[in-house]
Amino acid sequence: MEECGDTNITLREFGCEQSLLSRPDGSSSFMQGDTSVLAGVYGPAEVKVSKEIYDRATLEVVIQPKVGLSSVRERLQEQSVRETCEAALLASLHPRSSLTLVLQLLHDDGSLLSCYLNAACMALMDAGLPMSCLFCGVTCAVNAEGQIITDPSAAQEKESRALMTFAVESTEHRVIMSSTRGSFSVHELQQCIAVSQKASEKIFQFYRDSVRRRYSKIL
Amino acid sequence: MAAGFKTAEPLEYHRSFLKENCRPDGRELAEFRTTTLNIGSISTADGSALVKVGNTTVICGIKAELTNPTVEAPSKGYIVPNVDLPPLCSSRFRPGPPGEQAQAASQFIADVIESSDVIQTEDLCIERGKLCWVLYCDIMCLDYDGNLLDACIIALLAALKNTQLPEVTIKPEACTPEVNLEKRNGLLIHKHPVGTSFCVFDNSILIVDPTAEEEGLSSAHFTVVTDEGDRLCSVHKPGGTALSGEKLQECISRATARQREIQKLIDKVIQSVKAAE
Amino acid sequence: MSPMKLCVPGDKLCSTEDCIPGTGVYLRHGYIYSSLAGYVLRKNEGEELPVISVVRETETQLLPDVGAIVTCKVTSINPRFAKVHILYVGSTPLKDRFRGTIRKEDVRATEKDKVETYKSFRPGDIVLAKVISLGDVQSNYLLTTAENELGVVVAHSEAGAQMVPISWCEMQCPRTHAKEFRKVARVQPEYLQA
Amino acid sequence: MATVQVSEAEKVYILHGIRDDLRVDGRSCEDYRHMEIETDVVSNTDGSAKVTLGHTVVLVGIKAEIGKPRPMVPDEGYLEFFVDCSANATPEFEGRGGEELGTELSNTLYKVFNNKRSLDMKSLCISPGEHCWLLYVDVLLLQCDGNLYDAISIAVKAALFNTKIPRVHISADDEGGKEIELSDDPYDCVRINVENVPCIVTLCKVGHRHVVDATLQEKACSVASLIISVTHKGTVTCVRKVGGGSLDPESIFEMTEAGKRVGKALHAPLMKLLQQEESLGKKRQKVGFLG
Amino acid sequence: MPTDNKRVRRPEVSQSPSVFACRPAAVLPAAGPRADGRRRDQVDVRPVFVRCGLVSQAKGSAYIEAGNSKLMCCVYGPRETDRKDETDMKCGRLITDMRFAPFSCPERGSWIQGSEEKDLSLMLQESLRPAVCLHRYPRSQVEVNVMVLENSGSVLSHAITCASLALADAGIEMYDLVLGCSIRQDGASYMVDPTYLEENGCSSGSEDNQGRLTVAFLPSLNQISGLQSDGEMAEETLTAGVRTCIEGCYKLYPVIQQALAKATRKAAPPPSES
Amino acid sequence: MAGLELLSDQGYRLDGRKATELRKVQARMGVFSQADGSAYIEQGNTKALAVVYGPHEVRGSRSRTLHDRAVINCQYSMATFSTAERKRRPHGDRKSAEMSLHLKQTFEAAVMTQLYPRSQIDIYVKILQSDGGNYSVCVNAATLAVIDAGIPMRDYVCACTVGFVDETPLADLCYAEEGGGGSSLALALLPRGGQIALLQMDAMTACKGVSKVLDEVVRQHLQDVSVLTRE
Repeated sequence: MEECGDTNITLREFGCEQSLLSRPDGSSSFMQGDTSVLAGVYGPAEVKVSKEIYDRATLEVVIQPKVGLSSVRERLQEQSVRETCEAALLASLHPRSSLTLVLQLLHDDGSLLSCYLNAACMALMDAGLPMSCLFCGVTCAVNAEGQIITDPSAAQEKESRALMTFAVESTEHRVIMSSTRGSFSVHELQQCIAVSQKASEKIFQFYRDSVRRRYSKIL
Repeated sequence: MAAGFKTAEPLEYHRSFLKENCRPDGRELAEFRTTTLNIGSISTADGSALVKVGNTTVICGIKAELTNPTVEAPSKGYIVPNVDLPPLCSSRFRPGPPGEQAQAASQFIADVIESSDVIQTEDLCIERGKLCWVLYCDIMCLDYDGNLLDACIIALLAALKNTQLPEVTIKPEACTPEVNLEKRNGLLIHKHPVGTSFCVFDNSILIVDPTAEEEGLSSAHFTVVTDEGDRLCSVHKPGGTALSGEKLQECISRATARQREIQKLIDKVIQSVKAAE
Repeated sequence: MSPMKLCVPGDKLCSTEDCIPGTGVYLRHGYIYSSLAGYVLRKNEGEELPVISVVRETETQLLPDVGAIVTCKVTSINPRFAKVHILYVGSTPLKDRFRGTIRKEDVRATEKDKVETYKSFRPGDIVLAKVISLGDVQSNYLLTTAENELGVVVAHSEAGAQMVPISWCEMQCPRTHAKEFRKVARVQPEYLQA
Repeated sequence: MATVQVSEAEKVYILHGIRDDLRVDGRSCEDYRHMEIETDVVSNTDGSAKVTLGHTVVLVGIKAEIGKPRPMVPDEGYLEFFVDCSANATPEFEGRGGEELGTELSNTLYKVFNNKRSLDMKSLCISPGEHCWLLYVDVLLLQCDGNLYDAISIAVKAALFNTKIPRVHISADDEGGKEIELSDDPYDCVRINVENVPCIVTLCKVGHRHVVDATLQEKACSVASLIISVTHKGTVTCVRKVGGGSLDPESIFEMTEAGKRVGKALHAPLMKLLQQEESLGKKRQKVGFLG
Repeated sequence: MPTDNKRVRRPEVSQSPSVFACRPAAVLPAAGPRADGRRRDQVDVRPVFVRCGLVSQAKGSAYIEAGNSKLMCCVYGPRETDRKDETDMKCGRLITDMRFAPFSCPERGSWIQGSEEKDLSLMLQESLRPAVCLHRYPRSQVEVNVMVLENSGSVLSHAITCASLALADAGIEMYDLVLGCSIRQDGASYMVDPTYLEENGCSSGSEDNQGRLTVAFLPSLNQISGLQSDGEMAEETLTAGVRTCIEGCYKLYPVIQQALAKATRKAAPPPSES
Repeated sequence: MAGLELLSDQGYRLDGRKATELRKVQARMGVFSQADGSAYIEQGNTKALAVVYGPHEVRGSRSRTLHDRAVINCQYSMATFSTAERKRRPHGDRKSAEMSLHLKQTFEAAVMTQLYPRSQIDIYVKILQSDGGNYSVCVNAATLAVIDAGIPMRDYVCACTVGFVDETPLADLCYAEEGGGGSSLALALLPRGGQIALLQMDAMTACKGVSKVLDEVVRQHLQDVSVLTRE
């Protein structure tokens, strides 16, 4: 995890597997280093009358922590993941229907929110839902000396001064979602965005490889 | 039939205004609604503040209670914020447990307090490992007309500056503390975080301080929290259409100007309250 | 007349001998009491006693009642009926949505049985309709569009542009010139200038 | 409350009957239905009573436990009320249906006993500030045919009369803490003085007259009803207007006066019956639901 | 308190500082003037500040301040009822919800509605129901939400007044306004519109005739729509108390009328002489 | 409770009964007038009250309606004062939900539901006093209530609990014996046809031939129960 000075940004070892669950319409498991999340997508299915929107699909995201009940923190993460997916999905192609995305946390070792986002994107792709663009999650930590570490582990996150997670879309690498913790300067923010945009190219390349690997087995 | 246009095709109605760089209530794109502040109105609370940003009204009451600190952080007190959206403030909220928006707001306020370290939790500790304060910051929206997060942060900050904690002395032999309700001293406020919320219309037009209607029609909304040292405490954009770097920079500069404005307003109101005493 | 008298609910206005009760008032023990906070209005309508009513400037019509013309947005359609949200009663916008249903047989007056709802309405259309009943325990308001002045007023084509009505049963998209079937309302003269 | 649908014609019929002081079941306006009271019906409790008022059946069980007194009144014990509207009464009460009515009834009971005179709370105190007797009064509503408040208040009074609290000895154990021993002899117990415990009278305003102990039909055609809880000396501990209608002040004063009169006249026969049942002691043949 | 995972985590147990404060329990002075200068045995209501139409989102709203008691009420509706049953067909339904803000009482309350608040909501509903013409709104419901911002005594009576003002401001048809008044009976003397201390303080004087009484009153129809009392009183004292409350309501009536008139005038100029 | 001698060497139990002796059973039908069917039963110190409403229209969600038979809806709840330790809530905890499910299954087997399509039968059971064998007392009370309501049943449903103390089976356990740590078996039987409606075993550790136990002891005692309740 060198600092951002030179061009190459190191990310932890990624692993992804698609349609591993039979019941959901689309599913994926995503590993970033030791952090791993399982995602399942159900839909487009029938929607409750109270939640029905006449010209769009209703997206609902449920985050299950590893142990115990989901608390207020998971609620904020659910809101971020839901609105990011809504930005990428073409919901108006399935009006008056419901999409449910369930994210089950298997192990948390830092960069949790970006792992949720990557798993969500892969699951939506696996479910064959129409999307205007792909998106990926990148987490940057600013440590005490001001260096920017991409995809930090839990230990690095704890001693970092600030932590930022961005969702970057695949067409023009612009920021869809940003969620931050700790205080930082404007310059550090712009630097982190630049680093994340560069890191997202690597992640999108990883997306293409894993999808190509999956379809190579079938063709 | 014009009134019909507003309810039948709200998005078209708003677009027609945005084309001329103004908004249905006559404001500029980058103009805030009038913000009024009233401090110390609730005598049963240790600190209270009422904020009105246009129609959006939020009241924050702080009650301090005594408890023993956790084992891992023996020298730290607690600060427990909570945002409540009662059915009173808008017809969209149903009675019952807090909905997703209320919970997300509570977590956002908790994150802002932690990241901006507006007060040090060490100041809340009375006796290391034995006794400390817990500040229950109960933020309640009385009239929901959009831009809830900004109003909550201003209300919380003003209420914290208005809080007076009673003096507590611990006699070595008697394990129970001795509370002197008359003699009270204030809280030490280190930083003054102020939030500025923006809304994006059709992925391009950026408006500040959105009303409930504009929030409903916008394709993305996000909040920037800055403190007096121009450091960013939070850049919270839950999603929606993407945003380019320059637009983000534009928003941050608007946010720092807003921070100055609000800090002046708070100090002015505190002076007038002190003068009145 | 003296400047308009203001009254609060419960004020005794006059006895039943000298006025006929209008809206916003109620009768009790031979006296007329006001039931609204507003201005007292005495109108002489021909008969010997003036009609007294209490008027509030804001919407007088709070609820869609039988026979009222309502403006609604179609939310979902299926072969048997179309579900709508009522936005307006007469000209007063409703703050809270009321749900309504237009049954297949209430869509138009002629050839009631050969009606296909997807050829009459599409979700998102703005429709003028009339309330025929408050509905029973399960269903909500029952509406009809079986008159020429009732039916679709605003509709968006597949391409998303606002369509222009060309006949009582067809509308055309200005951009793609595609024709779509709708039960079109013959627009009233006084609305034309809007 | 379980409401029953009554047609207009029936309402007019009941109204005219009451105007001539003759109700559907032949009672006059201030008569109670047939009432049966039996104490000590449930053995797991420290005191219990079953009251059958017409078709309304209520069972009250009281369990005494040692708890910490409330900080504001360190030298007094206290009562905890819980009303369980079981599904046995009507299918409406299944699941959480009966909770709303249950809360309303228990709140009224709290108000009725919220004064210094009804029960001598100080006698329930073991050692001020640390230990006191806490009486859990659990009301079980088994069948509901109107006039719940009266049946419940009479059942609570009978159950309190029947309550036997074991005598308590306090001895200081070695490190200065207080050691509490209960006497194991079942007959060595303290009884509660229920002399001042009030009884509730529900007066139901039908037309221009008020009626006591109204059945569900009479309640359906009543404008509003007044609950008044009266002690044997005639003092009033709780008054409450229930129901959707409004009453003019004169009829409220008339109803409170009638309520006081009926309530006062209720206590004497009740106490006599309880003492009589108590005096039978062992020979009493327990009936319960088998009778 | 079960861990409430819908709100930010809080320490398990915490005590209010007043528990450890060394001051005697509030004892009511037996005779002489009351703390805030008002006299006993006199219909001495606290000065009331009332405003209508404060909340933009609500159909009708009202805010009332009596001494330090601050309450706010909003009315929504008539709206569609979600729970449908046959009684809704003929007349509408009135739903009330009364809550205390956690910071409103000297002891911090919890967000979850306690049984005492449920009781007050029921009492409020029974007091307002006779005054509202519900038959005008078939198949729909009118929601009245009251929030107590600061509790400094006789909260229920001011909630009733504030709620009926909000209903009138919302344009809901009513037979009459509803005014609330409460008294605290202390031995032979009584205190009208008691403050928090006077309401909850235990009396030092004689033991009997201790109690509290709240009356909801329809001034122009001269009807009592709500009545609630607890504590122990003789029947004569109770009836005298009810008469005093009615007098208190009449004293309050002009202020309420004037506030409502001002709000209506501000809302719109009188209609032209059509 | 190791100290307590559950079975004395002369073969007598705590309350003086022999190993295969039932507790004193007293029952009465038609206790309440408002319900369609009601019954009260006392087995020793365990007292239960059962009420039946129906068959009537399905309340609540229409989706539960079965086109070919009636829906059995049961609710088991215990009075808060029924056990020595006061229960905070009468029903809604896991134990009472499980009991309600067992009652529902038992009576779906016994009641001829196909005679009442698209309708609902409510069976509510309330334990007034609990001294062991709650499940079997509930079943017996509910059977009497269903009979009182005039709803046709294939056969009486009688239930009994059996416990084991070092190999000797004890019929109709009381609270002390139930807590005694031995294994216990609850059986709901349709005696005439000999079919088993519900069998529930817990902590069945060292138990040789379950069928031996069933044939020899339980069947014989259930005949007594059905004889008693016929009058």
